[in-house]
Amino acid sequence: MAFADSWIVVPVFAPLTAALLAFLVRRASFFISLAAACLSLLAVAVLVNRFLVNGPAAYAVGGWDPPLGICLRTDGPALIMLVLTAVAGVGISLYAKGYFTLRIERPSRVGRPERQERFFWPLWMLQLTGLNGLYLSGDIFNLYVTLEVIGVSAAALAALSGKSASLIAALRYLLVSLLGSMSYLLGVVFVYKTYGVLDLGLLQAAAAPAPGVIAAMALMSVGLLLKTAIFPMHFWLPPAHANALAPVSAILSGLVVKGSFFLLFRLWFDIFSPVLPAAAFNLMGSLGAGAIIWGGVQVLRQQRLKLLIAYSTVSQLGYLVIAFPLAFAGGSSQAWSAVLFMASGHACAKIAMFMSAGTIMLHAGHDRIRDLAGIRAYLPVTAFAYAAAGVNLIGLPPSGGFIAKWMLLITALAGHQWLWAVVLLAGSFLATAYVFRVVAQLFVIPPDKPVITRRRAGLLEWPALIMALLSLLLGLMAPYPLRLLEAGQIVRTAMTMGGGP
Amino acid sequence: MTIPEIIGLACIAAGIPFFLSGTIGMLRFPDIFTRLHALTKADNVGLGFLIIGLCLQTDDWFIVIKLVLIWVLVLTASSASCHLVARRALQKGIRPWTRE
Amino acid sequence: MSWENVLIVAILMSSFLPGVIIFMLPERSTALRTGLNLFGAGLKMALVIVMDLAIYYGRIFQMRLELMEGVELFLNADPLSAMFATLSSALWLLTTIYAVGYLEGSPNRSHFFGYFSLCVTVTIGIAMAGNLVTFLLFYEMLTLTTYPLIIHRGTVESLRAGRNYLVYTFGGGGIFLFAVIWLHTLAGPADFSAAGLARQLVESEAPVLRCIFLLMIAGVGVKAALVPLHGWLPQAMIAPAPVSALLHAVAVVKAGAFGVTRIVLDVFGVNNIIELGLMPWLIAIAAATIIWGSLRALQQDGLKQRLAFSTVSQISYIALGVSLADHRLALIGGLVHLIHQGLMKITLFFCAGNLAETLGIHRISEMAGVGRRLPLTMAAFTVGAMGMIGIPPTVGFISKWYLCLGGLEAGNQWVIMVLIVSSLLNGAYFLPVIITAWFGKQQGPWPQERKFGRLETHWMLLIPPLVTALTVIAAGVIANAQFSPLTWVKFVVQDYSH
Amino acid sequence: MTTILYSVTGLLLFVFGLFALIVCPHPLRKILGGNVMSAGIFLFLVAASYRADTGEIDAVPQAMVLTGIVVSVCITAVALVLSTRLQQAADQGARRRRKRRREEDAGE
Amino acid sequence: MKMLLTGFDLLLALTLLWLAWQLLRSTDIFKAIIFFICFGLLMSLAWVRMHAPDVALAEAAIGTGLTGPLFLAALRRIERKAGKNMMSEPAGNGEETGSRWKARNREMSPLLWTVTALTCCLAGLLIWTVLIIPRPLPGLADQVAGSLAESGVNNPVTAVLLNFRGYDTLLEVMVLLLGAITVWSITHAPFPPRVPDTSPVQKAAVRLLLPLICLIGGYLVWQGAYQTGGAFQGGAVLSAALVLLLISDFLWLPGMRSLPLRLGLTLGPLVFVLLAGFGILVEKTLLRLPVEYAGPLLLFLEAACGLSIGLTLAAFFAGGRPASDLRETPYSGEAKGKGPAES
Repeated sequence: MAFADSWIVVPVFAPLTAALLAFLVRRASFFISLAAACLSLLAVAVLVNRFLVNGPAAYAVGGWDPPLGICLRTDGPALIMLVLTAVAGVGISLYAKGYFTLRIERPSRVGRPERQERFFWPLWMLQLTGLNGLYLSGDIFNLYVTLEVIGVSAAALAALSGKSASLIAALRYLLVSLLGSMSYLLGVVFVYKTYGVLDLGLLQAAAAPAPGVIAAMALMSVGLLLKTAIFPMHFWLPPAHANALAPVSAILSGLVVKGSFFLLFRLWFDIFSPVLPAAAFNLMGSLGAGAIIWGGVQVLRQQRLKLLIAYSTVSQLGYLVIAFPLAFAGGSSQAWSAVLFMASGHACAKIAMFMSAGTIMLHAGHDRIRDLAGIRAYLPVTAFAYAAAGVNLIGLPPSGGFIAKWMLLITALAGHQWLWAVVLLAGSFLATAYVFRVVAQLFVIPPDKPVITRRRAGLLEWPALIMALLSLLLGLMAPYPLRLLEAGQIVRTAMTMGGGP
Repeated sequence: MTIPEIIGLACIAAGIPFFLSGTIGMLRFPDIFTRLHALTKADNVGLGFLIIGLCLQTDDWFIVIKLVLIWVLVLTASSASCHLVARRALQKGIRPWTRE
Repeated sequence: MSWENVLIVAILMSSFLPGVIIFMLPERSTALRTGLNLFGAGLKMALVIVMDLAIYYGRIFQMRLELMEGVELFLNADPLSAMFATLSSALWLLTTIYAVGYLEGSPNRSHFFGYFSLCVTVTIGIAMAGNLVTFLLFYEMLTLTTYPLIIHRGTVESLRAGRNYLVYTFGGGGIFLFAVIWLHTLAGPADFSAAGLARQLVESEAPVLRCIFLLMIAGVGVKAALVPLHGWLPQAMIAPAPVSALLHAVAVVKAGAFGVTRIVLDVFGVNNIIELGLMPWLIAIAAATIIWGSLRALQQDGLKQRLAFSTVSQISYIALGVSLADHRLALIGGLVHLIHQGLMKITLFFCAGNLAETLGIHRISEMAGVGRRLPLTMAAFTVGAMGMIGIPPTVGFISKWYLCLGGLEAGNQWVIMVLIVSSLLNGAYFLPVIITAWFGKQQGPWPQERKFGRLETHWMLLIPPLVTALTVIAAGVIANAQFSPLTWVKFVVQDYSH
Repeated sequence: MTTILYSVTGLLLFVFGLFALIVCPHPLRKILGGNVMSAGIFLFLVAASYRADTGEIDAVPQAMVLTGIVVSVCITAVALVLSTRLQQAADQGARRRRKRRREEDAGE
Repeated sequence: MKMLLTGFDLLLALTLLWLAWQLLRSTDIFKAIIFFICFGLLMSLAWVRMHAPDVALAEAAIGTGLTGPLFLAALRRIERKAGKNMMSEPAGNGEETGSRWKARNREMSPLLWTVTALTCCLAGLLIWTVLIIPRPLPGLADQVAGSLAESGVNNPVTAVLLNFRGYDTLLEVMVLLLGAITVWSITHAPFPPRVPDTSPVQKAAVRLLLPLICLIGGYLVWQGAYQTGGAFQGGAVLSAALVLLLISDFLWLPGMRSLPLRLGLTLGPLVFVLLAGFGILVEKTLLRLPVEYAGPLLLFLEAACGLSIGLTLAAFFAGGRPASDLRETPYSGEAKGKGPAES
């Protein structure tokens, strides 16, 4: 194993060590975390071009080959999610620094912002470790442990704000994620009982229809759906995301939800796709449709900005799940790119939206949508970031969301699945309604409102704008990530067994 | 079945009635103090017999030392906790049962 | 990257970059902002004229950007797109001058002019779109850039008008997207070409194609203000005058009409549509819109509302011309009306803006005797109105003349009846305005009179309408000259005559 | 025989814990249910790999169970501290509200 | 003999299920916790029956030895604040979540019926699936036995835990540290303001037992390499010693400085990460230990992990961060010495 092979380990170990050091050395915690985020971004870049050169790689940790040891794998989809997490990681870290410095200058309760910042950095770094670990890992039980790391740190981050509403939401979130991991673990036990093997590659090779597998897949899917808050099991998401601190809700909505969804998608399409009946895919599709419609309607009823964005997450997650029946009917490579494109586009847009919502909260002191008129006067960059992110959510042309919706609609119409196509369209109409409802308030400056001179909020506004423009940029240079996926697609079929050293 | 093993089995058998009496005492006695009394006394003696029986059955000295250590620890732990429970009961104002 | 590619990108960038820079400018730097605007407009005008000459002599201008494996962003300057591009860049130059004068002293101007230039970039993009996907991309971006302009005033009515505008345009956009993707799955990625769809596809999938065509017309019809979908146009009159001038003469409505032309001529191909039996549908819709627009215009007392409804009916002349595309003369009439209607309508809106800005007049009943107070503006208004009615020396007469010839050639009495009735209706709702303006007696003082020294109004508000009024007459008189709109349209129609 | 017996017991424990987690309102009892659930799953896991005939033990499930026990103790601890803090915050809220109401009465 | 064992299994299984059912039905939370502790002890008995001594020790030490006191401490803290009744309805800020915490009476509302029906059919389905699964495939036992020699330890469970699946254990130790950080981030350690007079017997017992418990903990950690034992079980026993300290209210405990505590907490993961780095430097693969030094290295790792696990579990019992944690904040001067006021 050449030394250069070890780059695959850096995305997990850099944030891990940063978490330890940030917990120990309190004053330098921001710089340690930023360094770790940039280092993992660099590592992911190295991994991407190594992937383009010689295809998916496998790395047996501790030198033991998969049936016994655990091996880390990089293939197309995993790399896209890693790039997304790394980029979002740097963005959120910068925003969080600006957010906390402003909060500490004007604390609402003495001593609380210091506590929040003190514990934000180690928890955020552990969250990154969990996410990168999940995308890289190739072992089912190891995925369970990473899910736990993500779940507990997400609940801890949600409880950081200290209000009693966020504590209730965090406790409910923790119990729901406990329930989800338990049912996932029971699924792992069923898989181990029927196949006797834990490694994903070996499972994919041995995937033969057996009664145990159906039970395992059902349990795992229910667990992961619970953690991804898909329609019927989404009750815990809005309070948790709305009452958390702004950088925390950006992390929860943008990255945490995507982690468990990615695992769900990998199980359904990469490992157990030959085993699953068509009815299961249509069931998932109906869940997604329910999420889009119900979430969209709920969003229109919200009066608070952060609750609105949280409910829009519930609705947008429906898009990710509705792609299951489409992929099953049409070619699955098209669905891979559509879903992951939608996921990364949505993640950037949602992070930008929550960041701008946080900035607005800090400046206006409240987030009631009705009295947000004329924010553009003194927060022009934030208002524009929110609008650009909204464009991506609706799926208007320049954005990544448009490309993803285009691919979904193409597979739907090619496969003559009218129902899903109509739901997709209805979803984008609902999205238009709730995005422009807020944009109209932000952009219109009532004649009598005085134009206040610009306030100094550098670190708060620019990360939001960068993330929003990223989601738009995804639309323009779509071929590059797609080629990454195609490369993964072709080479995976030729991947050797176990991929040992 | 060698001689020590037979004697060991006999000792274990001898320990069982003590455990039984401890449990019956715990169920039948009227108040907390008498129950504590029954439990700590009977179980410790029963445990002693049990430990002796087990020691006889093994030939590895290290295990014998560990068994005796277990017995000493259980003795200290149960007596200390019995005292603490009784003390807390008195603080909470539970008066011992008197036959009137 | 030959100089042709550079030219196309330069045309787009010449208004995009100033727009982005203007966003960054603080409010007080008006001189820099106006300079940037005018420089951008002038540069774009020059580049477009250079492109027209090159196209006239047969050069090809193309630019491709690969979006996905089956889909690419394709900019292609064929004669039809050059025509629309020239019209929009010329009128944008004039409207910028007018807007600078109109918005003097009002707040949030860098925000306004930023979106103003973005809007024209998108219109040029629509003009030069080479395939259906690019057209769709720019079509939906047009809504994004025009929405802030409509709600610029910030009043409650402008918010309601904006919401209404969004409902209509995003509804249409969604349907158009659905139809485009459906066609994409059937016919695969196809650029605009005169031949249109493959013959065997039309036979095999006739019912589906009919459905797709109707959906597409509905999607594009929202912006082209065809009858059932025109509700947003009158309400969007709340926006400031330069916005309604640009939107209703050049950008939004023309994009819709241009979309109808592209779909009929380049996507489906004229023969396929006739074979599918969809022509009568298109004619019926166009005729209904013409009549309905004129009737509604009669009832309006607000000057800008009346002009809006007259736009609704005038745009359908283009749709009428295109629906008779198998007869060369009718097609020429339809396409040339695309330019003529732009010139006439923008003159009328400039004059309406002048009346509102200098005298605070919004209703026709208040216009009695305004001719004496604003002689030059009312002269331009009269020339525009004459053009609308179709009186000989103006361009309006030429396009109606060719439309009638086309109708006769097609032997379709319906079309001729519609043209005659609509001309009469045009006269019915324009002439009273002119009469009250010139011969009516002024009752009481003007609502908010503003003095501008010796000229009747601010010079920047006066020059654009006069220039456009002169072009209305000039293009009418020297219609057969080397570079008049009519000859250019004949050059365009050569590709489609077979 | 023992494998089936313990597997069935494990699954029943899982279902009991699930029922408790969903139904009981008190957070402490929910966390108890969670622990019972995890105990059930681990019982089922080790029962799955128990070789009655050969008697040799398969170490991997046992390592998994060890990791599982440690993780579930960590989640239990976090959940307990969270519910304690929740109760404390609720009391502070109630006390503040009572004080404000007392000030209003004093104010009139 | 076989009949006796199956009889014992049946009895054990039934008692486990009965205890779990009591756990649900009992009205008083305290009784439920006591049932849970008995349930844990019987579970460790079941593990012994399944030839899994490591797991039995872990279940006894962590599963009941520590979780029981955690629940009892949490119950005391909740009841001390909310008066004697069950969790009083927190006068939440009007949100609908507040009312759901109220203890609903036990009558079987229709919702309850549906939930019970669903769980019963779920149980039926699962058991039916288990019954029809054919002969289970052989697990990874032979691979483990095959490469046990190079793993440096001869207890297969520790070999799997620390060497073959070392990455799992690293993440798991991180989860423990994450738990500790979360507990610290939520609130201050709620030491009771006035020190209750602990009885002399307790002080004497603690002073006597403490060194012995530490010795046994160390022995367990050391023994892990050969027979049952290891970092987790040893760490749990160590935490028992610390919990005894916390209970008997030694005056110097609330004033503990936070830096040594933090160092202790992060010791285990730090050593693990260093070992991983060492693996990359020497053997060019993460976490790969040179075969000849594997034994001592693993022992050193186990000792470090044992210590930090002990401290983490004690931090769980303490239920919050030490008072001095945020005191060294440089730039919020007025935050000095405010203690739990803000929490």
